[in-house]
Amino acid sequence: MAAVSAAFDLVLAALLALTAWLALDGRGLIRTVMLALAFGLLLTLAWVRLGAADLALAEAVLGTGVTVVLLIELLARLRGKTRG
Amino acid sequence: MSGAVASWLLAAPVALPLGAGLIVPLLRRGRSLAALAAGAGVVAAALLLLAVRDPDGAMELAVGGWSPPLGIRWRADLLAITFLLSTAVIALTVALFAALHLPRAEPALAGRLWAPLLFLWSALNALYLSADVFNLYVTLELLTLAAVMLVTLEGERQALDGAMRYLLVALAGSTVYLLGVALLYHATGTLDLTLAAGAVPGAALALMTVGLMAKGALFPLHGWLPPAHAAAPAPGSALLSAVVVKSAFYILLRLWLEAAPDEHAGRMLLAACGTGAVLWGSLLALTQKRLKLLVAYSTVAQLGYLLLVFPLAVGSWSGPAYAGAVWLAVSHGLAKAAMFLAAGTVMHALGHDRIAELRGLAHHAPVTMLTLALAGVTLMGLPPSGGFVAKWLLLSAAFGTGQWFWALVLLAGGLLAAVYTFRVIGAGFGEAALARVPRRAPQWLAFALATAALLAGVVAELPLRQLQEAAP
Amino acid sequence: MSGAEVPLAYALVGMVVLVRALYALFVRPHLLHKLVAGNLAASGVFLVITYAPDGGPPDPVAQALVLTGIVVSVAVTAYGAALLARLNETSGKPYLEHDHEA
Amino acid sequence: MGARAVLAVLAIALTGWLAVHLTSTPVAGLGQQVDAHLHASGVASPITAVLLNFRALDTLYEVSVLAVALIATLSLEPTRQPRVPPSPGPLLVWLVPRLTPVMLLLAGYLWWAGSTRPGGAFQAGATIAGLLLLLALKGPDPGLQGRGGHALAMAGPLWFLLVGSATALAGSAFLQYPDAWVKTLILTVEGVLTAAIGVTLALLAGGGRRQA
Repeated sequence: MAAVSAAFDLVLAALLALTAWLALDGRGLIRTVMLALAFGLLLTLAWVRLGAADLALAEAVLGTGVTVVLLIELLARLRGKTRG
Repeated sequence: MSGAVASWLLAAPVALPLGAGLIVPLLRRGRSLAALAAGAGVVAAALLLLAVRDPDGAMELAVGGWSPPLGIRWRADLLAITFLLSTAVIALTVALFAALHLPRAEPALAGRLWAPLLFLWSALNALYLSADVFNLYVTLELLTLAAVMLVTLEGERQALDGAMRYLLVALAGSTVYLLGVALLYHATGTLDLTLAAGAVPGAALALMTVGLMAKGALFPLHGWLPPAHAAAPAPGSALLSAVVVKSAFYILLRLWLEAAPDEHAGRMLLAACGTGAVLWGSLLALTQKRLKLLVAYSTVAQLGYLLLVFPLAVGSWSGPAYAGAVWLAVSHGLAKAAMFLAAGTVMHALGHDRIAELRGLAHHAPVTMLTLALAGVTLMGLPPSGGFVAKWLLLSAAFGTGQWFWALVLLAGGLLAAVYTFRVIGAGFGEAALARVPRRAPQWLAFALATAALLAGVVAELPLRQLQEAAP
Repeated sequence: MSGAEVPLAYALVGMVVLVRALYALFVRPHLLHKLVAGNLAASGVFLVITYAPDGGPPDPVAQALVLTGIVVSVAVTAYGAALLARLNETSGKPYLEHDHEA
Repeated sequence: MGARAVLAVLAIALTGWLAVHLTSTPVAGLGQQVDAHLHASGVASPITAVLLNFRALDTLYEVSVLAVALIATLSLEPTRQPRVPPSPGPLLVWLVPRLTPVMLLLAGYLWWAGSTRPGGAFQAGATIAGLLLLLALKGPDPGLQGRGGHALAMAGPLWFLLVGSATALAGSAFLQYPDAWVKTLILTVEGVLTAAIGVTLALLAGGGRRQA
């Protein structure tokens, strides 16, 4: 069981690095925002795995939730649309 | 000294401007009065802190009643009081200038300056008092946001661009600083500077230093400063150039001389950066076509001198180098605030700040020209200015410790400062009409700051002796 | 595998994310990329702060520091986004101007 | 490609160097200190104890950072004509009134839970912000863009600051809650912070732009 658990953590850690890596390769704005969202969700999971429930909660609603809403709003504004 | 008095005196410089900053945006009128009242309170608290200072030990306060390592400690030693008081003098004068100058010169900004100015002031004071590296991170973030907001106030493309550049560099800087904090915490189990003293790992020190250099526009991470400082409205530029960038130097001083007193390897590197700043900043100041950019590049250069303290103060805090660097920071703050306020008057009077077209200023706005000249005397380091006394101390430290090459940097910087100052002064003579005749009262405020910078050399003896005696 | 390797793996990934993000912050021209980079860089540091050498959950002080950091990071990102939008509306492009010394 | 390879090697070296530093001198953190003083903190959750009591100064400044971010954001916005929000879809019209009490309850729970288990003002505030944004989408706009909303946003740090200053005036240290009041004061500070953070985040996340 411990080995499975550790393997899960290693995969999760690798995925964190991978999403961050791809998010920042500068290939497209929507892609970056979506990968930032994925990174945030993975990070939330990482905090759960590390036993930091407060951080998982905060990352989910603030670090990921609010931030991604801000970024999507920004994308819309950069495209010249002001969303209602 | 009762604990209650310590608690008030230390809390007032942080709480008064913070509270005023939160209330001011909600007020429809009386914003400047509220800000000035809070500012007067801070000045009073800073003066009282100096008056009741115990020469044998710093006044301390465990914030929230929790001592470190669990809690955060504030301490008002002479270094902190010196920065608190000089910031208070500069900020209150700048605020008065803004109250008199802006409603006429830039009415659209007049009401919007106060909130960032007050937050900035509160963050600076908290930064001077705090002995906790993570708390310093939070105060730096507040400071940065308020400073960036000051840069944006004019709202045109250059201002927004300069502000964005500033925000991004500061963001990178604080992230690197925070990584240093993380390593420090893992290596020492504390965030308190004094408790960690002597045990700060080299990597943590290096990371925190690099982060602070970015925030403080220390060469070679200075590129964001001139566009940002030149784009802000005059009172904003004055505060940014005179005190905000020096806050990073203040923390560096604490880190290197207090928390890592035995770390020698990096000190030469810091001073080498300082040398680069003095030479490169001065040369670029020489080539600028706009007055505000010239003054901003001069800040890059002047910050460089401060870094020379690190090799010069090796082995003895109580030597002349430390006192000299602190006094240079104070004198430069006064002179630079005066210069930027004067530049604001120039912008108002001429509608531009192109150095080649300053003709007529000496005749129609003599106080402002005199302000620029007097402030220039401090930048050059001529007697009797505070800059002279400070550089003298740094020079004597250079010769006293056998490091004469740093003396060359001091001398070269002074010569270059003389050239760029005379360029400005010379351009102001000759007959020409001004677009607008500037008001007198704000000009006298800038003049008062420049005079104070000059007098800082005359009255330096007592504070300099006490600074050396009270060296941490 | 003992307990300490797992937190270490996360801390190492935090550093990788930080280095990658700081690099992107400097080289990506689009300001939205820069903002996201700044945000991810901070997240990378958070993973380092919470490193617990004993393999247990992060100590409460470290967690509190990260919570504070998350809120600060959101505040800076929010303001950065607003500033970027204004800059884009004023200058017509979401990039920094490159020659300032002129 | 050469430059990128050099950079990659540098980055790997940097990461390795930092990792060595991180692991070479592991020292226990402040967990034991927190446990030892938890009983006097007024709350049972160690993280809330650190945030609202042991290191309350950080948190006061942190909520001030949020407030400044809001003030700075609003100061960037040019004054605009009020816009009519698009008519909400039927899903929103059906969902929002039903979701409102649930989200309010959730926020209330998070606020209350913060003293004993994971949760607290920031998570609760973000929930309130989500609710406010949903309400704005469905319309009519909750109308936070006026001075009332701004006052509510500033009220969080102001109340926190007021409590901290009152303790100083009463003769204790700045932000040192009196023992008898500690739990009540922390709960009220968290309560006001929850509302203020909710409004601030909602205004930052687009609400500020939906303004007159």
